[in-house]
Amino acid sequence: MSMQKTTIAKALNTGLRRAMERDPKVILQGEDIGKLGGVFRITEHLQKDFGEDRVIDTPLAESGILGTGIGLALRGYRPVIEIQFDGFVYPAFDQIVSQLSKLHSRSRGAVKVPVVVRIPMGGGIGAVEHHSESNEAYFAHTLGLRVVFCSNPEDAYWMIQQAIECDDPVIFYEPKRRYHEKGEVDFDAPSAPRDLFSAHTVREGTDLTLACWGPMVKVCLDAARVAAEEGRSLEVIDLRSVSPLDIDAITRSVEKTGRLVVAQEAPSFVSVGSEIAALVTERCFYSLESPVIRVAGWNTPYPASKLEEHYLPDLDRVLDGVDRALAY
Amino acid sequence: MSMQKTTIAKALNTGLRRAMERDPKVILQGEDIGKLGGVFRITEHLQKDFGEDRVIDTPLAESGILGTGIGLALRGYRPVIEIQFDGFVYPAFDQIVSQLSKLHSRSRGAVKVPVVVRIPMGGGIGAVEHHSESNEAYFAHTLGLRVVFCSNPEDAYWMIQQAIECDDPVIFYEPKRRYHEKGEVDFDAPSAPRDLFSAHTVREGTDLTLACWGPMVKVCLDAARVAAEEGRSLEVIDLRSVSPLDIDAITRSVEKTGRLVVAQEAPSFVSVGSEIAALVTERCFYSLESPVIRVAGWNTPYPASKLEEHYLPDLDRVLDGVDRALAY
Amino acid sequence: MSDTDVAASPSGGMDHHVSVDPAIVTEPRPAADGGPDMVQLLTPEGERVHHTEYDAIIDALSHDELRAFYRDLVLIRRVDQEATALQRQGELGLWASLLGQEAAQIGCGRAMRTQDHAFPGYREHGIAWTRGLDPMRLIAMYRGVDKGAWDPAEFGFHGYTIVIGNQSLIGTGYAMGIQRDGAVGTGDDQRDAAVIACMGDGATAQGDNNEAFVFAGVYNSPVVFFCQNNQWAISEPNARQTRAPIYKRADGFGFPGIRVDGNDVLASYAVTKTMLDRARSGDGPSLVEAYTYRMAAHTTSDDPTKYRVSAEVEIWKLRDPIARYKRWLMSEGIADHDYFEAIDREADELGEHVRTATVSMPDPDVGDIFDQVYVEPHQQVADDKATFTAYLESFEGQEVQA
Amino acid sequence: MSDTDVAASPSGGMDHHVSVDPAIVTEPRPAADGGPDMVQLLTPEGERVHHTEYDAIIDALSHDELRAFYRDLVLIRRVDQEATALQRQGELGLWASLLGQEAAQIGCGRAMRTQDHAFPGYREHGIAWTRGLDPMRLIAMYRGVDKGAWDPAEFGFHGYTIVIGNQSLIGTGYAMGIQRDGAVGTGDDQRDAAVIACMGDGATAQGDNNEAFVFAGVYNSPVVFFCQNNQWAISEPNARQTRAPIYKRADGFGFPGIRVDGNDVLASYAVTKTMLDRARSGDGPSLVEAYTYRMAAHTTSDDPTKYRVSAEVEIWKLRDPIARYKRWLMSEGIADHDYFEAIDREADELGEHVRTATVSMPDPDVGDIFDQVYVEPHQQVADDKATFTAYLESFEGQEVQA
Ligand SMILES: Cc1ncc(C[n+]2csc(CCOP(=O)(O)OP(=O)(O)O)c2C)c(N)n1
Ligand SMILES: Cc1ncc(C[n+]2csc(CCOP(=O)(O)OP(=O)(O)O)c2C)c(N)n1
Ligand SMILES: [Mg+2]
Ligand SMILES: [Mg+2]
Repeated sequence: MSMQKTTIAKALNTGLRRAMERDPKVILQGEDIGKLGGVFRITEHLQKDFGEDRVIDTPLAESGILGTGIGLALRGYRPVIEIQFDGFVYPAFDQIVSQLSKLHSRSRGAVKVPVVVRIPMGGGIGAVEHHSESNEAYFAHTLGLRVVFCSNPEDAYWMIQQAIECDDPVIFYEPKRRYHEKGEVDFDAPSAPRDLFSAHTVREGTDLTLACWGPMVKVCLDAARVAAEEGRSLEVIDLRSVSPLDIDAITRSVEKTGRLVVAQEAPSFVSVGSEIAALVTERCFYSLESPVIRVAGWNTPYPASKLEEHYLPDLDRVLDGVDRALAY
Repeated sequence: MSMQKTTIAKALNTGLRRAMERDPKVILQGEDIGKLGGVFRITEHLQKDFGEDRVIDTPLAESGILGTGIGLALRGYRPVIEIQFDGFVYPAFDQIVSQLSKLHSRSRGAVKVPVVVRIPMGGGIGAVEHHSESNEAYFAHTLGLRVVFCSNPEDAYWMIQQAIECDDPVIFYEPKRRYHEKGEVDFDAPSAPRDLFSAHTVREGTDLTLACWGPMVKVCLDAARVAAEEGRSLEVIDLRSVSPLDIDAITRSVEKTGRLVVAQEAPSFVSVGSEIAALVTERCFYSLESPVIRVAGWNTPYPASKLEEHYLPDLDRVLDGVDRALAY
Repeated sequence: MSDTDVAASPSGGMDHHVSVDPAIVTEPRPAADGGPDMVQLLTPEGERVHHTEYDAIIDALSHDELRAFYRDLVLIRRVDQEATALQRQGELGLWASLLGQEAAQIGCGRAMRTQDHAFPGYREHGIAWTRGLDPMRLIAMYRGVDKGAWDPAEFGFHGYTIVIGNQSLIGTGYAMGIQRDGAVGTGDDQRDAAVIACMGDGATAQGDNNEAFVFAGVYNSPVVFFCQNNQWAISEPNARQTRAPIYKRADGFGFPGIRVDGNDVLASYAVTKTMLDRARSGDGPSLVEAYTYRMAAHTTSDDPTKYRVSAEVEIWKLRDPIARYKRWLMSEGIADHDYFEAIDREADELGEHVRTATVSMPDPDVGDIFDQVYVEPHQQVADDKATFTAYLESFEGQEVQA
Repeated sequence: MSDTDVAASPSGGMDHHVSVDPAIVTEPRPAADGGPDMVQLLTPEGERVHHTEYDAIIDALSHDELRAFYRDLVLIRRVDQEATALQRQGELGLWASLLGQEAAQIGCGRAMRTQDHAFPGYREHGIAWTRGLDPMRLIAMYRGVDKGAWDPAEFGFHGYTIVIGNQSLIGTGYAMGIQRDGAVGTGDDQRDAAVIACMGDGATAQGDNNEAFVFAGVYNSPVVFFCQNNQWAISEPNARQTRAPIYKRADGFGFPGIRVDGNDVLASYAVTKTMLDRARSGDGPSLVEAYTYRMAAHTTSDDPTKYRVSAEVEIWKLRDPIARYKRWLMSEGIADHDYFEAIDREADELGEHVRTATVSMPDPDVGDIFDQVYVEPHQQVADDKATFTAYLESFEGQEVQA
C-alpha cells in the first residue's frame, strides 16, 4: 500500500486487520461489530473475512462483554472490545476497575490480561445524550490500566496495533468526530514511528505550550496557526497517552516556554488536566511564568446537542486560555 | 441527651434515627442493614424500630439498589443507601453516573433525586482486597453529584442529616477506620454548627496549610501537633466536602501561609488532590512559596493488608511532605 | 442507540451474509410470528380469535374506545413518519422510529390508568401519546433542544432513557414506592397504581433488567415489564441476546411471563390490562413480551440492508398492525369509511403541525448548560458559569475570530 | 465479604426478630432440605437412594476413589477449623469458613478433569484442595500477605474473587476460549475441557451472574454454573435474593438447571460430573444448585446470632456431609475403623502444619506494592516507587519519628 491518504476510521480498520492477520489470538468483541461492522464501521468486513469466532457480536451487556473478554484473555486470547459509545462503558466499570486493572498485580504477575477496550469518545457530532462523553479521568485514575488516544490516521493505524501487542490492558480512545479526517499513513513502514506511550510534539514553538489529546489536537493546531499570525509561537504536544503520562516531554517543553495551557473536552474538575497542572507545577515551579491554564468542557453534564458548541472548547476558547496565560 | 462523648458509628446511627423520626419519607436500603444492622452496625436497631418497609434489606445487587433507590426518590422518598464497602460501589456506577447525577438536569429541574449513598471508605483495618479503597475521585469528577466526608462524631451526626435533607444526590463517605473514635456531640443543639459543604479549619497556623478530609484529618492534626513541637505552625483544614470544593476557604488559608500540602488516602494520579493543586495554583500563583505538595496513597492498587501501613500516608509521610514544601 | 452511521455504504440489501432463517423467508407461516403460546386476538387478516381469558376485556370496550385505538395508531404513525422525514431534512439530529410497533404501544398505554407510571426507553412514542405527552416534547429531544425535559409526574410518563436497562430498575423502585404509599391492593380504582417498565429484546441481556426482575420478584412490586421484541437490537437478532424465548425468562424469577402478538392492539391491550390489574391488586410483577417487528431502521442513522433481508420485512408487512385493525373495525361495522377519512385528515393536520412546530422551535438558552445541574448552588458550576459569561461578554461588539 | 463487625454485640441468639420459618424449627422434615426435585443419593442417615441416571456414575467409582472423597472431606474441614482458630488468635485478618459445604465442593472438584478450570469466589477451599492448591496459598491471602497470587494455569483453579459475580463472566469468557481452541466435543478425554463458575445464593441476584447466563446460553459455552446455596448471604436468607428456587433460573436462559443435595458428596459428584461431561461434549451450559448450609458465621467477622436461630443450625447438623458419608462407607464396608483413624491422624498432622506454616510465613516485601502493577514499565508507578525508596532511605540510621 505504501504512503496513502486515509481516514482515522479506515486506518483503524486496517490496523485491526493487520493485527488479526499477524496473530490468530486477536479477536474482536462488541455490539453490532459483525455484519454491520460497528455503528462507525470500524470493524467493517472483518467478520466476513475472519469469521464469527474471531469477530464476535455480543449480547447487549457491557459488563458481560468485559467479563468474557477478561476470561478470553486468561485463556490466551487478545480481545479487542468495542464499546459502542463513551456513555455505555459504565455498566462495565466494575469489571474494568475490579478485575481488568487488578488481575495482573493480584496474581503477582502470574496472569496477564491484554485486553484492549476501544471507546469512540467525545462530542461534536450532534448526538443525543450519553454519546458525547470524555470519560478518561475515571480510567486514568485507575492504576493498572493504560489510557491512550489517537488523534490522526497514522497514530490510529499504529497505536491500535501497539495497544493490541501491549501485555497490559489498554483503554483506547478514538475521537469520533475525527473519524473521517484524513492524513498520510505509510502502511508499509517496517515499524511504528513512535512508542505507544510517548507524547508527540506536533508543532514546535517558544512562547507557550499547548498540551492536548484526541479530538483537541486539531483544535490546538488550528489555534497555534491563528496565534502564529498574531506573532505568537505556540508549541503543541499531542500527549497520546494519558496513563502513563509522558510528563518529561511536557516538562521539557514548559522549561522552554514557561507557560502551559491544557485543552481537553472533559470537565476540568478532578481531571487529567488537573493532574497535568499539579505535576507540571511541582516540577517546573521556578520556570513557570503563569499558572497552568485549563481549557476544558464545563463542569456540567454534556448538554443537549444544540448547545454543544458552547460546551466544547473551541479555537476561540483555547486562544482565550493562551491570552490568559500570556497575561501573567 | 445534650453534650455527649460518642463514636462516629453511634453518631451516624443517631443521625439516621433523627432523620427517620423527622421525615417518614426517609428510608434506608442496603445489604444486611436490617437485623444485622449492617456489617458496621451503623443501622443497628433501626429496622426493629422503623419496620421492614423503611429499613430495606436488599438483594445482593448494587446496581439494583441504586436503581430502585432512584425510583423511590422519584416517588417522593428520600432513600439512604448503604454500600457495604467502598470496593462494591462499582456495579452501581452506571446508575450513579448515567441516572442519579443527571436526572435533575436532564429534566431541566422537573425531578429531584435526593438519594444519599453512604460508603464506608478507606483503609487501615487489615481487610482483604476491595475493602479499603478511597474512590472519591470518580464521583467528584461526576458533576451532578455532591461528595462529602465526615471525620468526627459531631460532623457525622449533623452531616448525615444535612445530606438527607439536601435535594441533590450526595455521596456520603464514612472513614471506616475511625468509626470507633470518640468525640463530643451536642445532640440537642438546635441546628448544625456548619454548612454541609463548607470546609472547617480545625487548627489554625501560619507556616503552612494542610488540607485533608475523612480519615486523614486525624493524621494531619497529629502531624500538626508534632510539627508544633518543632516550632512549626501548621493550619489544618478539614475539607468535609470535595464536591463542591470550598476553594475560598483553602485559598484564604494559603494566602496567609504561602504553602499547601494536601493529604489523601487515594492515589494521587488524577485525584481530588490534583484538582486542589491546580485550582490553588491558579488562584494563589503569586502567594505560593512552594508548589502544592500531595501526600497520597501510591499510584497502585491498594496492597495486601500486611503492606497497607506502607501504602497509607501516615504522620511521617505527612511531615515529610511538610518538610518538602518548607524546603522551597 | 446508534446515532451515527458515518461510514454506511448501502450494500444493496442482499449479500451473502444474511441471517434470517431461510424457512421464514421462503414460506411465511402465521405461526412463525410467535409460536403457539402467543396470545393473538386478531389475525393478520383481521379476524377475531376467541380467547376465554381475554374476550370479556375486549367486549367491555365501547365502540368509541375501539375507534379511539385506531385513531391513536394512525396519528402516532403519522408523527413518526414526519419525524423521520424531518430528520432526513436535517431538522432533527436523530429519530428512532416506532414503525410497526404501534399496536404494542397503544395497547399497552391504553391499558394504563391515570395514576400508573410508565418508564420508557427511547422509542415509546406510542405510549407517550396515550399519556397525553405532546409529541413535540419527544421531537425536541431528538432535535437536540433538550434531553427530554417534561415533568414525569404530570403525565405518569417518565423521561426517555437511552442507557439500556436503567429504567427497569428505576421503575421497579418507583413501584416499591407505590407499595409504601399503600396504593396497592386497596380495591380503590382511583388509588391502586402500577408501573410499566419498558425494554427491548436486546435489553433483556443487560444486567440491570435481570436485577429488576430479582427486585420486583422479591418485593412483589406492582410492575409490569413490557418488552417489545421487535426481533432486532440494531443489527443483532434475538438469537444473539437470549437462547430461550424472552417471555420464559420470568418464570425463573418467580412471576408469570406471557407472549402477546405485539401487532394486535386488542391483544396487547387485553394482556397488559390483565397484568396491570394483577399488579395493582397486589399480586406482583409480570413480564409481557410483545412480539412485533421493527419495520424501519434502528434509527435514522442505521442501515439495515447491511444485516437483514428485505424479504423478512415484506413478511412482516403482511402483519401490519393498523391494516388488520382497520379490517376488523370495518367488518364489525364499528367504523366506516367516513371515520377513517376523518382520521386521515386529522393525521394530515397533525403532520403539518409537527413540521411547522419543529422548524420554528426556538434554540435553547446557553444558561441551560449550567442551570439545574444541581438543585442547590454548587461552587464549581457557578464559577464556570461566571467564567463563561465573562468570556461571552468579551466578544460583545467584536467579531468572533476565525 | 464482610470482614469487619466492629460494633458486634452478640445478642444471645434468640430475640423477637428471628427469620427462620417456624415450621422448620419445630418439626424437621427431610423434604424441607431441598424439595422433591433435589437429587440425593445418600440420605442424612447414610442410606443410598437409587437413581437411574446417576447410579452408574457412583458404581464406576473404585473403593480407593470413594475413600479418597472421605479423606478430602475430613482434611479440608480440618484446614478450615485451623484457619478459623488462627484468625481468632490474630494470625489471619479474616477467614471465610466452608464448614458444612465440604461435600458440595469436594463432589464438584473431584468431578473436574485436569484440563478443566474453576473460577471460585472466596469460600471454595474444598475445590481448591481437589485442584492440588496448597491451602497455605489461601491462608496467605486471608493473612494479608498477598491477594491470592497462585498461577491459575498451574492448577486449573483461578484466583479467589471477592466482588460478587465477577468470576462467572470471566469463567464464561474462558469457556468461550475453550471453544475457540477446539477443545469441546472432540471426544478426546484429554482435550475436551469445561469450566466451573462458582456463585453463592446471594450472588444470583447480581447482574453479572445473569449476564453470564445470557452469554453462556447464547454461545452454548462449556460452563457449569455451580451455585452453593448455603441458605444465607451474610444475614439475608434466600427469600431476599430470589423469589423462585435458584435452579429454576436456568430454564429461562435456555439451559438446564438442577438441584442437588449439597451435603451429599456422591450426589454432588454425580450431578456435576454429568453436567461437566455435557459441557465438554458440546451440549452447553448448565446450572447446578448445591443445596447446603453455612454452618459457621459468614466470616470470622460475622455474628450470626443477630439474624438466625440456633435451632436452624441444629437441624442442619443432622444433615452433616461427613457423618453421613462415613456411615455409608462403613455400612458398605468400603472403609473401616483403621482407615478413619489413619485419616484423623493425617488431619492432625495437617492441622499442625497449617499452624506452624502460618505463624512462620514471611511478611511480603514492600516492593510488592509497586511491582507487577503493570507488565511493562509505567512512568507514574516508577516515580512513586523511586519516591518511596528515597523516603525509606531517609530514615536509615535514624529512629522513626513519633
Ligand atoms: C448500555 C447501552 N449499551 C449500548 C447502547 C447502544 N444501543 C442503543 S439501542 C441498542 C439496541 C437496543 O435493542 P433493543 O433492546 O432490542 O431495543 P430496540 O432498539 O430494538 O427498540 C443499542 C445496542 C445503549 N443505548 N446503552
Ligand atoms: C459486589 C459485592 N457486593 C457486596 C459484597 C459483600 N459481600 C461479601 S459476601 C456477601 C454475601 C454473599 O452471599 P452468597 O452469594 O450467598 O455467598 P456465601 O457468602 O453465602 O458463600 C456480601 C454481601 C461483595 N463481596 N461484593
Ligand atoms: Mg429490539
Ligand atoms: Mg450464601
